[in-house]
Amino acid sequence: MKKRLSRFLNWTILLGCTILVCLFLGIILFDIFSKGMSSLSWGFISQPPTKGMTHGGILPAITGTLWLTLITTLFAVPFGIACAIYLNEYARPSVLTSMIRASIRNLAGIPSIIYGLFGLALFVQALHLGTSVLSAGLTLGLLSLPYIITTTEEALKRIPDSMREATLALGATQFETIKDVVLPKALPGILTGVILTLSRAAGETAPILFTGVAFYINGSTTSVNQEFMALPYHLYMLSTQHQSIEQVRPLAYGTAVVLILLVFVLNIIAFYIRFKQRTQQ
Amino acid sequence: MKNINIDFPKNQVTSLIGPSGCGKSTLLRCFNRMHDLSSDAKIEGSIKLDDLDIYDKKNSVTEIRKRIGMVFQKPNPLPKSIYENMSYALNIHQFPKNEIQKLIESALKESYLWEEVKDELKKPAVKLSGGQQQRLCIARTTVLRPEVILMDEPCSALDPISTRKIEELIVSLKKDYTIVIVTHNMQQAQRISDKVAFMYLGELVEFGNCQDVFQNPQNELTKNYVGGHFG
Amino acid sequence: MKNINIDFPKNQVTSLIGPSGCGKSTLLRCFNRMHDLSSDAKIEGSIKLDDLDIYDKKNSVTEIRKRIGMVFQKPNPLPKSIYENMSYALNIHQFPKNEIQKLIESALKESYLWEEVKDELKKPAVKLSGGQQQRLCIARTTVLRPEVILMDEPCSALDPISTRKIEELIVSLKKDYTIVIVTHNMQQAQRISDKVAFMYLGELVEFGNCQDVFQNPQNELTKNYVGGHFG
Amino acid sequence: MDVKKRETTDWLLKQLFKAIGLITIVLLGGIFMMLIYNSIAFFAKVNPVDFFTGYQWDPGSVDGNYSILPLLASTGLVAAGSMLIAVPLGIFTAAFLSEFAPGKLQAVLKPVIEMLAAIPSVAIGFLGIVLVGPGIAKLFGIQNGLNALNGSVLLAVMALPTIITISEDAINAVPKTYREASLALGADKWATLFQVTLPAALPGLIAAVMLGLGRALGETMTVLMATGNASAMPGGFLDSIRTITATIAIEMGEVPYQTTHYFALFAIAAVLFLITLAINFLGEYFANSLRKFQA
Amino acid sequence: ARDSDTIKIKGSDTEVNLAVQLAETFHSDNPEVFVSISGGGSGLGIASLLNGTADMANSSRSINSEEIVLFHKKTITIDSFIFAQDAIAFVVSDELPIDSISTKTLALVLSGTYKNWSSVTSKKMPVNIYGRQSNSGTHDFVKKKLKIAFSPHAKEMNGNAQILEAIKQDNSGIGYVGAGYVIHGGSKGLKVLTVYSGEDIAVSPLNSKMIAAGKYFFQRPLFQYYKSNSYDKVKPFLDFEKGQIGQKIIKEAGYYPVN
Ligand SMILES: Nc1ncnc2c1ncn2[C@@H]1O[C@H](COP(=O)(O)OP(=O)(O)OP(=O)(O)O)[C@@H](O)[C@H]1O
Ligand SMILES: Nc1ncnc2c1ncn2[C@@H]1O[C@H](COP(=O)(O)OP(=O)(O)OP(=O)(O)O)[C@@H](O)[C@H]1O
Ligand SMILES: [Mg+2]
Ligand SMILES: [Mg+2]
Ligand SMILES: O=P([O-])([O-])[O-]
Repeated sequence: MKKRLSRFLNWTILLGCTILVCLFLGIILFDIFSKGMSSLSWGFISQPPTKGMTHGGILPAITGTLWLTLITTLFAVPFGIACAIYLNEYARPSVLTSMIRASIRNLAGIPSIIYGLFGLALFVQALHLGTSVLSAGLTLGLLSLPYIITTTEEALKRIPDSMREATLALGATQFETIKDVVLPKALPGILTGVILTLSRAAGETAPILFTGVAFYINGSTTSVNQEFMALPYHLYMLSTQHQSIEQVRPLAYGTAVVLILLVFVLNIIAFYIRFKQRTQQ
Repeated sequence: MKNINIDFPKNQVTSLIGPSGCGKSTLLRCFNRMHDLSSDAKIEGSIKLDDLDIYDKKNSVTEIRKRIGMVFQKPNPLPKSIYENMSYALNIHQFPKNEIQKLIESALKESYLWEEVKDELKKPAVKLSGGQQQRLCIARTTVLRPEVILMDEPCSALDPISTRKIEELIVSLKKDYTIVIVTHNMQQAQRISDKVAFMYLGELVEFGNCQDVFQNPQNELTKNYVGGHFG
Repeated sequence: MKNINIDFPKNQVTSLIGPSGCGKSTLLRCFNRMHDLSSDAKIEGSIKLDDLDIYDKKNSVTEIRKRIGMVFQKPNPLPKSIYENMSYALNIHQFPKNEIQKLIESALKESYLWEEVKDELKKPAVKLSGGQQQRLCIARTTVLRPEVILMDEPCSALDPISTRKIEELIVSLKKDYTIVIVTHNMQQAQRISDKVAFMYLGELVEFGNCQDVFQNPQNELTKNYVGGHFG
Repeated sequence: MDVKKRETTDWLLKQLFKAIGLITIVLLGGIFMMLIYNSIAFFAKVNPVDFFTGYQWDPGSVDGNYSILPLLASTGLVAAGSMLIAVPLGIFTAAFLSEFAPGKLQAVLKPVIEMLAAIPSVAIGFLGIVLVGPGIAKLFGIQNGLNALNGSVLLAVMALPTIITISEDAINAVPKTYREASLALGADKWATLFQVTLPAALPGLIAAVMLGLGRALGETMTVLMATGNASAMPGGFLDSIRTITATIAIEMGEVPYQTTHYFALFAIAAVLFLITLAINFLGEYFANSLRKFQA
Repeated sequence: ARDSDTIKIKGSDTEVNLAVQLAETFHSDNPEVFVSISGGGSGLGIASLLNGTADMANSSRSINSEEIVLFHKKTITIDSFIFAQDAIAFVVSDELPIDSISTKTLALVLSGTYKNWSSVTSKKMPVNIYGRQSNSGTHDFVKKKLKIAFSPHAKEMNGNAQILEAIKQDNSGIGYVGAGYVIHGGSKGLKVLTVYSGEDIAVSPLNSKMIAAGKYFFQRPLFQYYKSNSYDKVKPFLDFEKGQIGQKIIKEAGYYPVN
């Protein structure tokens, strides 16, 4: 009897915890979508804000976030992949290699606000890039680097050595082997990691606070040394700094919906690529 | 590995046999410097192709690998089409574009694969059967006209019919190439090879004509092994 | 698995032998419903302990497992101290606290382990040697006073000396328990068992007294197997 | 001839890849140096003893009170609170996922957890303002829900995916033989889970908690938006608090560069950096000891 | 828009929403000139000017001596422009039985000396202070005007509007915001305190006449600082602010024109 009771309790605790975790996601999505869908319209995503940002849409914030993500990609992806290639294809176990790996692990654990400080000190001040979408994109690029390296290396590890031997034995150099065999074969895995990383970067706020995000700009960002608006910062601003918080609350919800949808779409693309790859093998 | 001294005679098939883990694959991979990739291996002694020292830093490893082809235990076609599998090395080594088509055709014919694939050269190579894949891997090697072909248990992943085909292929190739093959299959070694080398614990125990080694082994270990008592 | 009908006689050792993959482990694990864990296995027929149907849903699986102990191929002490390994099951089955110490001591003595470990009961069990670990696993099972002990190749991971000790232990245990043991080692089966069951491809081929099965097998398959011709 | 060229290219690219690999060390070193350099500038002006023992962070005051203690206490409080919520939830969910959930349910639950991980921190902070904070205020009958408890709840949600994923890996890594041993002794699956599997997975679970904790300590936007940012020494979960990250986010925007206050922000960032570094190393250490014990 | 066509304005949170409205209308009149605006606080604006990351700094306080030294060191000369006036409003919940407050009492409340409203009113409730970050111009201004240090228990909100939101819910809270926020935040649930200093009558920050006469204790100019050598770039915008349309926007936003 006592045993049955404790068994029942155990079961409820475990199941309860799991349900609670799912409930968190449910509540978050329900609250944001139920209150935000109504402000979503074509105009909302295709127009700039008007009347002191109490009306109109969030176009500059969307284009700003896209700019930012593009710069992050252009910077972090080649460097990240190159570093992963070095670690997986060239590096022998050595003090240096283990130092690189330790660095990567620690970089991944550094709070994002510290990347913001570093971006401020390096890109804005030292390199005189000013507060701009370039500075902010590079800062996010640094932040993304360790994640891209780790996921890429994992994708490379899954390529069997027999693939590499095939071309090497034909007299291809190691770089030719990487370029012609390893990378194409690892591409879906690399892509999944890159997209997931970018979806995180697109949602980051702290690192762009001091490196170039603006409260408001006329029109959309069109060059890399301009400041920019970004979806996450826009949401932050609308919910804490705008002078009529109450009035713009629907806009804040709408912005949250757009931000979450953007991130989810990226995630779903990544899941799809991963799923495709698994079913093919 | 130590104390290994073998001369692989031209245009003959030499089999390397020995119990698992005795270093056959390791030795074979020394011949085309496949170990450059992985390890912190210590290299002593020399391996020579004609008069070229394979481990001389001055000599290009890609050039050596072009002259010494290798076929692996598991067929490992590239994840590309059949045609691209064949043309890959030719492009890398910058063979004239207009000859490529012809070279591929003759190599595939040599491997008795042409008839089976000529209509579907664009098909991904992984769609082929295991035996076909292995013959493709051999053709991919011979298309470069190497001097030596190394084979590491090329039939161990294949069914008996495919194995038979590959064996015939090996015998027919030996007029043009020097072949070194690792095998666990004593019958196979007897069927195809001219010379046999028996290895044990990283050392060369016996080397001689196929007949001699099997019918009349000099060494006690060899006798036990070919007689099937261990391994 | 099909067509299996065996009566395991009380206080005797029965060996299950047969080539790898024939289903010995599978059968053994049926006896204490270890398959409940993993699979979508289909169960037909019945297994009875005395008159209790093991696969009857009414009967508690934990109770059955308490009455039918099991020892595995690789010693698998829990990652706890020696003492905790012994007391774990006693606590679970709510043996009176004041008896636990005594039970553990007598079970360890029974397994000839007491002398070796009595001063270091707090030591992690994984620090013991392989043979000691396996004897600990047996003691851990006998401490519950089960009726049957199942053993799946209990010596295959051990050195000859430890094996010898375990064999002696098994023989000495049979006066109190019914023992079913899977083994690949014919000599071992002959040394320790009263009855032998030979399985092949999931079926029971022959079952009889140890002497009979080894000296005078009825079935052709059994003859080949015990004669060492395959497996 | 051409071979030479190909091999030179190969060699050059190898050096290039290696150089890029070295960048990661340079990057970590650079971040470290930046923090240290600016912190030294700070400690040249402010006595380190005051920094670590004072009880007030009030850079605006005439003599400038720079004490990290209230910020540290706030950071610790909110992170500890989040772990109190997230650790049991996360570990039990992981246990359910790996030990009891049928394959199909797992296929549903895993994406749920990944989705939870994907939600941007501002969105969570936003919900802290509009949903969780007011809810807490109502529940406890207080005037304003922007306090440590609010932050802890939100941070728990953010740390959960990390804790669940890594705990699940740790539980899966426990050898099956342990479970068999326990089951064969007549233990039911609950006793096996709580007395054998989870204890055996402990190093991995600790690593999971460490990484979750690192996440909670380093999170900025959520705490900035949802905890009220009062710089007094916190007295409990219903007090408003101000973490190190929030302080940097608020004040870095407002300080003139190269002033004491500016350097002070780098000094607290350096402390945060060292804490997260230590936690990463601890997590790594426990993860490694798990690997060792598997071998 | 290229960088050279964009006027970068940074600084005061008090002014940021006003600046957004000005920029919006300005841009529709002068489509070839773009304006980019960031808040963050007065200090950030001035620092950005120093670092060359802004063309113009909004500031709700005058530049301090420390900053003047920094500009001097970098040999940057700057000019200032006062484009509007602000009156800092002290706000409480409308459930609190208090309508006006003296500067003396205010100093005691904000410095944390009075921990309970019972010292001031009939209600017995703890005082909850909602203020701004330590380096905001508004924070700085109030502190200097009252000659106090703020209570460390004061919550530091991320912007003026968040202070109002909090006080609407908290019937024992008190906070301070720029005048523009009071009319825009809506007065539901809120009360703006009138303030008297010394023997005078209590003055409301919403009383434009008294402000014009300079009678409100917490009224202050809103500055815009710019580098002298970028005057040509910012001139069109400054002219626009000075002009009729600009002053109208400023008035509508709840601030006061410069006399
Ligand atoms: N002389 C040696 N010294 C050190 N290690 C050796 C030596 N010879 C072989 N080895 C090691 O032994 C292992 C087995 O070698 P190898 O793969 O060459 O064996 P094999 O004969 O090909 O076995 P199989 O028939 O199973 O393929 C390798 O890991 C290799 O590093
Ligand atoms: N009758 C059967 N029907 C279906 N599958 C079976 C049957 N018998 C055995 N198997 C499968 O065959 C595999 C090998 O079985 P088992 O482990 O019992 O063999 P074994 O005799 O113990 O081998 P070993 O001696 O190597 O331990 C198992 O995966 C089991 O699922
Ligand atoms: Mg081999
Ligand atoms: Mg078995
Ligand atoms: O935002 P401020 O006007 O207070 O600096």
